[in-house]
Amino acid sequence: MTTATEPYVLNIGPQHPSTHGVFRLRVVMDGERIQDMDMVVGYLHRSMEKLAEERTYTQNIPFTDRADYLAAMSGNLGYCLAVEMLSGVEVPERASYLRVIFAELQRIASHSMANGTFVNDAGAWQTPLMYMFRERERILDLFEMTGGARLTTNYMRIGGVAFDPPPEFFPAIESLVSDLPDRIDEYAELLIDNEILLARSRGVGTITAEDAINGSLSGPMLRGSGVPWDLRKAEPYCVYDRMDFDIPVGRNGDAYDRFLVRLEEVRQSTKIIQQALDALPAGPHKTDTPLALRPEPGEAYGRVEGPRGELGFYVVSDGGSAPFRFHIRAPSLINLSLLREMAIGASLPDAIVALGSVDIVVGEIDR
Amino acid sequence: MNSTLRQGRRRPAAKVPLGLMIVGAVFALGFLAVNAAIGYVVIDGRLDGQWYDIRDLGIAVEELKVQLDAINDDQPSFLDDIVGQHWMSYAVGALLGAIGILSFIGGALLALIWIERRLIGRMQIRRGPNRVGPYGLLQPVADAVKLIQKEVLMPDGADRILFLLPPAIIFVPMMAAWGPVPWAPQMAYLDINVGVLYLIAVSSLTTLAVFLAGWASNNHYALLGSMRTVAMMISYEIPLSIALLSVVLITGSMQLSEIVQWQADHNLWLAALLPIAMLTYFFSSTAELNRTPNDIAEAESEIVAGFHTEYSGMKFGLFYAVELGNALLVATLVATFFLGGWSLFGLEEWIPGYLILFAKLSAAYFVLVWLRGTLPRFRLDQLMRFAWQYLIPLSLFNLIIVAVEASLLARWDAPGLVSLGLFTIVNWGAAYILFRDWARRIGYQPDAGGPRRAELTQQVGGIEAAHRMGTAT
Amino acid sequence: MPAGPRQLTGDTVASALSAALPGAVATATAEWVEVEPARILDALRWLHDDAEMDAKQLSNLCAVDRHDRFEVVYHLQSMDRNHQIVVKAVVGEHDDPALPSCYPVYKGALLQEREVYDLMGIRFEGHPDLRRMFLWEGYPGFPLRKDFLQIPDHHPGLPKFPFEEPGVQAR
Amino acid sequence: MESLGIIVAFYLLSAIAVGGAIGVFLASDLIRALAFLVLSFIATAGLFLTLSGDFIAIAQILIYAGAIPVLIVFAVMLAPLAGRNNGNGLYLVPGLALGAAVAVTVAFVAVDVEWNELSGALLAERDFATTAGAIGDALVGRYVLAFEIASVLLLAALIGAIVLVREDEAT
Amino acid sequence: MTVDLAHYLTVSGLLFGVGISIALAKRNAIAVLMGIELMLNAVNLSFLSFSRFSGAFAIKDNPLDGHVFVVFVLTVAAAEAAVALALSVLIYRRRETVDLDRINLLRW
Repeated sequence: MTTATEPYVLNIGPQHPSTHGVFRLRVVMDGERIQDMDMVVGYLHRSMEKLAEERTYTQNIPFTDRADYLAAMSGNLGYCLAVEMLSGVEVPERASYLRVIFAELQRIASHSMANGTFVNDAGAWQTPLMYMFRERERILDLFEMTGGARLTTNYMRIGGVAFDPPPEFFPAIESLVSDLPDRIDEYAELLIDNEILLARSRGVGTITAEDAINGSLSGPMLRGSGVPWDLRKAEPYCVYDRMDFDIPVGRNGDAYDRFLVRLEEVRQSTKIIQQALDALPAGPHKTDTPLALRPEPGEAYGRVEGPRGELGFYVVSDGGSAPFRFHIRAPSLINLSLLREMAIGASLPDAIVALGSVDIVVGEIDR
Repeated sequence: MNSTLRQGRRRPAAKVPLGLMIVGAVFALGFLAVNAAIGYVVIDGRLDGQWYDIRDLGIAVEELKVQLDAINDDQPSFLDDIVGQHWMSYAVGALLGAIGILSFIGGALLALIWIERRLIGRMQIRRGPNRVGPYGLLQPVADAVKLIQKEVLMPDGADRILFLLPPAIIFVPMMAAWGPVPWAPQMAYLDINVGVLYLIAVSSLTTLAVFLAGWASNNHYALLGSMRTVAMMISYEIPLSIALLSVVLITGSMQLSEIVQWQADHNLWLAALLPIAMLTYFFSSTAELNRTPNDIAEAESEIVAGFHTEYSGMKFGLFYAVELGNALLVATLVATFFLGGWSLFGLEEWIPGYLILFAKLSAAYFVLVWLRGTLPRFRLDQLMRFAWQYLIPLSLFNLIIVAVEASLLARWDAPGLVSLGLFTIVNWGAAYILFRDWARRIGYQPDAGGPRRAELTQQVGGIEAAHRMGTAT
Repeated sequence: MPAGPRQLTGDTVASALSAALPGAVATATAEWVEVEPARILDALRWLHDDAEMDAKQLSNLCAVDRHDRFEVVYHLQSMDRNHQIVVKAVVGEHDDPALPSCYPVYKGALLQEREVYDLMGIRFEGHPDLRRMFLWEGYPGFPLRKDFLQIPDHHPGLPKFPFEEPGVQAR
Repeated sequence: MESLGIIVAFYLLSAIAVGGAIGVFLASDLIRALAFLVLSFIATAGLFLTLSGDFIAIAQILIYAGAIPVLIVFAVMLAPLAGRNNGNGLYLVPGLALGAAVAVTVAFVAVDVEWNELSGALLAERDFATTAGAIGDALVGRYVLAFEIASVLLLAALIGAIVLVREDEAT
Repeated sequence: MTVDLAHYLTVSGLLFGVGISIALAKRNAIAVLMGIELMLNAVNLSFLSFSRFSGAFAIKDNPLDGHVFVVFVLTVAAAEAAVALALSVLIYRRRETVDLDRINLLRW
């Protein structure tokens, strides 16, 4: 015997503090409990995949900035790798190292943002977010120093990177890298043992390892569920095979574990950057490729381990100067495959925390 | 014009019809009249002259009243017959007290917005408001001007009368609760003998205003927020009242000035004597206030703004002001009940009592801001469980201990240093044992849930690797 | 030539697949294996369950419009074996293409198939929740198709969000 | 009771109290009726103040204006499908008639009887600086049995209410 | 011009009358409860006024008896409200209505 209640529909978003953009959840609620959920996306849809069919390969690089605007470098890198695979362009060694450095910097920036907003979603009134922004700010300064842009960097090129870093870049990144471990310890101290954060995120949005694999999850979502899968180790691109780093893995597959994994990945990224800086060879930063590249007909699927997971670019060429088909495998979108199962039966605050732990970027969901 | 089109268009700003204005005016006048009537009875003092006296608002006011009485005696007026002998001094005293409280709250609200935002800014390694005026001091004024200028929207389908009422009526308890606060010896606006009960009663009125605001908005977020508020407020009123009850037991009075006087006489702050009551009161107050970590009623990341989601402009401003005013009130009450109020171990002879109280309330307020700048938010069910399973039993235990102590204190004439010192030690011991053991008893395990570090590995693989590492769930 | 570093050659997969499911493989190249569209679900299930193939994750699903037919491309990967398998299914029908959904095998196909349906118009039969995703219900045509811009009455003036009625200007 | 202030306060508060009660009758919606009810209760608390009942007035605000409306709110919200209509039932006319009869009778008796009024003389003579202490003394002195019974009643009501609305796990 | 016992009793009677009307006429169980609360309130008012004007009566030793009774009435009112609302919620669960005209069987 339960109380007959009236389920009602709640629209979370498209304008809502915790949807991180124009993302909408249509939730059927019974009191505070979620009975059913439907996600409505597309408010930011720019049809990049169609637009890319009209532009040359080089002209498409900026699209990859604007898909996942919090991890533009990773997007650049994935796309460039795919096109290089398609056209057989060789990349100079220095460029590979620079790519690793910038991709890892981008990962730190993105994970800082993700962890900050996650704790914010759990109710901390912006303080962790602001602290995490401190590091992100310095990283974006480095981007600006090198490529001239902070958010949409457009830095990687087919066959290398656009610019060699200026001389003042290296002292700045050295000081950042030496500061970072202390900062991470500070966050760990501040947040890991916080009882309220534990109470809010332990056991929330749990995904088993089987489900995570079957649901096509990737990145920290997958590793949080206990699967030690990281493309940087499994399918090393650039010079990751020369780097020494660990894969952080969670044990319970809940929101808290994803948070832990992201926190630990920042530490590992710092290690990678340090190694890459130490081993950075001299030489050209770019090979000369024709501006209107015309790869042989064929197809390539280049993928990198982006901050949010497997960031894949499926590029099909018909021999023309524009891709015949350009598809972005968007981890933000695919990580949402199991959101409905996580949310049903949970209460509203739990669902918000679960959503926050997925770490979506709406620009990438909609593309 | 077809109906589909009309759906898509937003209705223009609510134009308040004449009938509504009349009803509103009647309500407002009604409330004013109730207040005035109560106030009259209060200042009348006719109920035996000393019930609800305006106690002295400091010596200056006292002096003024004596002189006014002299004038009154010299020149009898027709008013003497109908409103009592010393009406002039009562009226002036009441006026001064009311103006004093109003201007304190008004000034404090403006200052607090700035202080809170600057403080939180510092805690979040940023600067806070620094553009309007020197050091951004005029930011609250600018905010207020902006809020006043904003269009007031009313949602479609809102209950218009009940939508407009709550911002006004929620102000009444906030202001009224300031009455019994003693600012110095002999300086309280409404030093009634049932002060503690009065505070609880008045603050319980807020609940209904909040509920009406959420219900009348015709918005799910608002309704969720208001139901959460109501559930939480009535839950936390219980430990709050029990905590105050132990204060009343030990001091033997419900009058706030007496409670402070007791602490001054014994040179002992109740925070030292009653740690459980203090912590219970403080935590419950944050729940009543909707402040972190208990701000689930207006949890921004979940239900946008809770019960005042749909309020814009100055109506929102009123809610905001009430929230801040209540936070200040709680800080004041903590200072009064547990931190010795205007007393400071004899220093009150030299420093005006209200300055001491202000310093203490600022300290308590700082703790509130600190909490807000630091902690995440609990979930509704966690908070309710915390109230019912943890705080209420604890405060009941505490009440029993305090009752025994109070009756001992009444019978045993050991010197205060011995008896109260003993009780302090006993209470701290009890607090330590209770806080720890009760938490364990209701199933709290600090290390539950596995390690708090991510596992580091060099392996790569899928489900098999996960099983091999033992991390698969 | 442009195959991923860990990609199994299509021929290897094709021989294993046709041994297990005779007649399922249509063609195979060095890069991918093409499966008969009607048997795609069986093939994927076999690849998922088989210990050697072990394709436990559907890492990417997308479709390519080849003007007269659609290619649906499945990038599968095995994490334990650390290899990648590319499977294709060709849908010959261009006006109303349909294919069995692989949701029963891979839950991760939920949103990816919806996206393909939304932008390419391939109906995945058996998908539990096949609706438009980025575009609204009733949006004419499927924009990623190569002939999208040639459909009459599309360009310009893609009409209207659902609550707008034709001919009425929203204020 | 001849001071002008008391007289004005009495008439004003009585008007609000009775008006609020009538509002409860006339309101079309339960929540509005509740708002009127609270208004009436607060005015009654004011009336208590004019009757020197300081403790009672504040207890009235605490219980009638603070606690019981919240209970009612919960009851209304827990019965969402029952509607919040404050409509009249079958007994409208008899109810009104009986109410009017009672009111008229009481008023008539009250006005007609010579009460031999000694306004407050006893209270003044006893010089209660405060009623709270005296009420407390009476409760644990002369009325201690009733007090205990009341506490048992409250406990019984508490348990009864919990038992009534408890949701059985099994069914 | 004075205000005396008769005035208070009249107000009390009016409140009681309105309370009775509500309790009898309303269909919704919760509204009926509101009527009952109003009646109790009216009774409290008369208790207090008798207490205040208690010089009119013989029992002179305990002028605060009225106040004590009001305390008991408040107690009973709280208990009664809790139980009655619990009952209405229970009835609602069984019958999905709190309409008293439709709760006419002595069973549910």
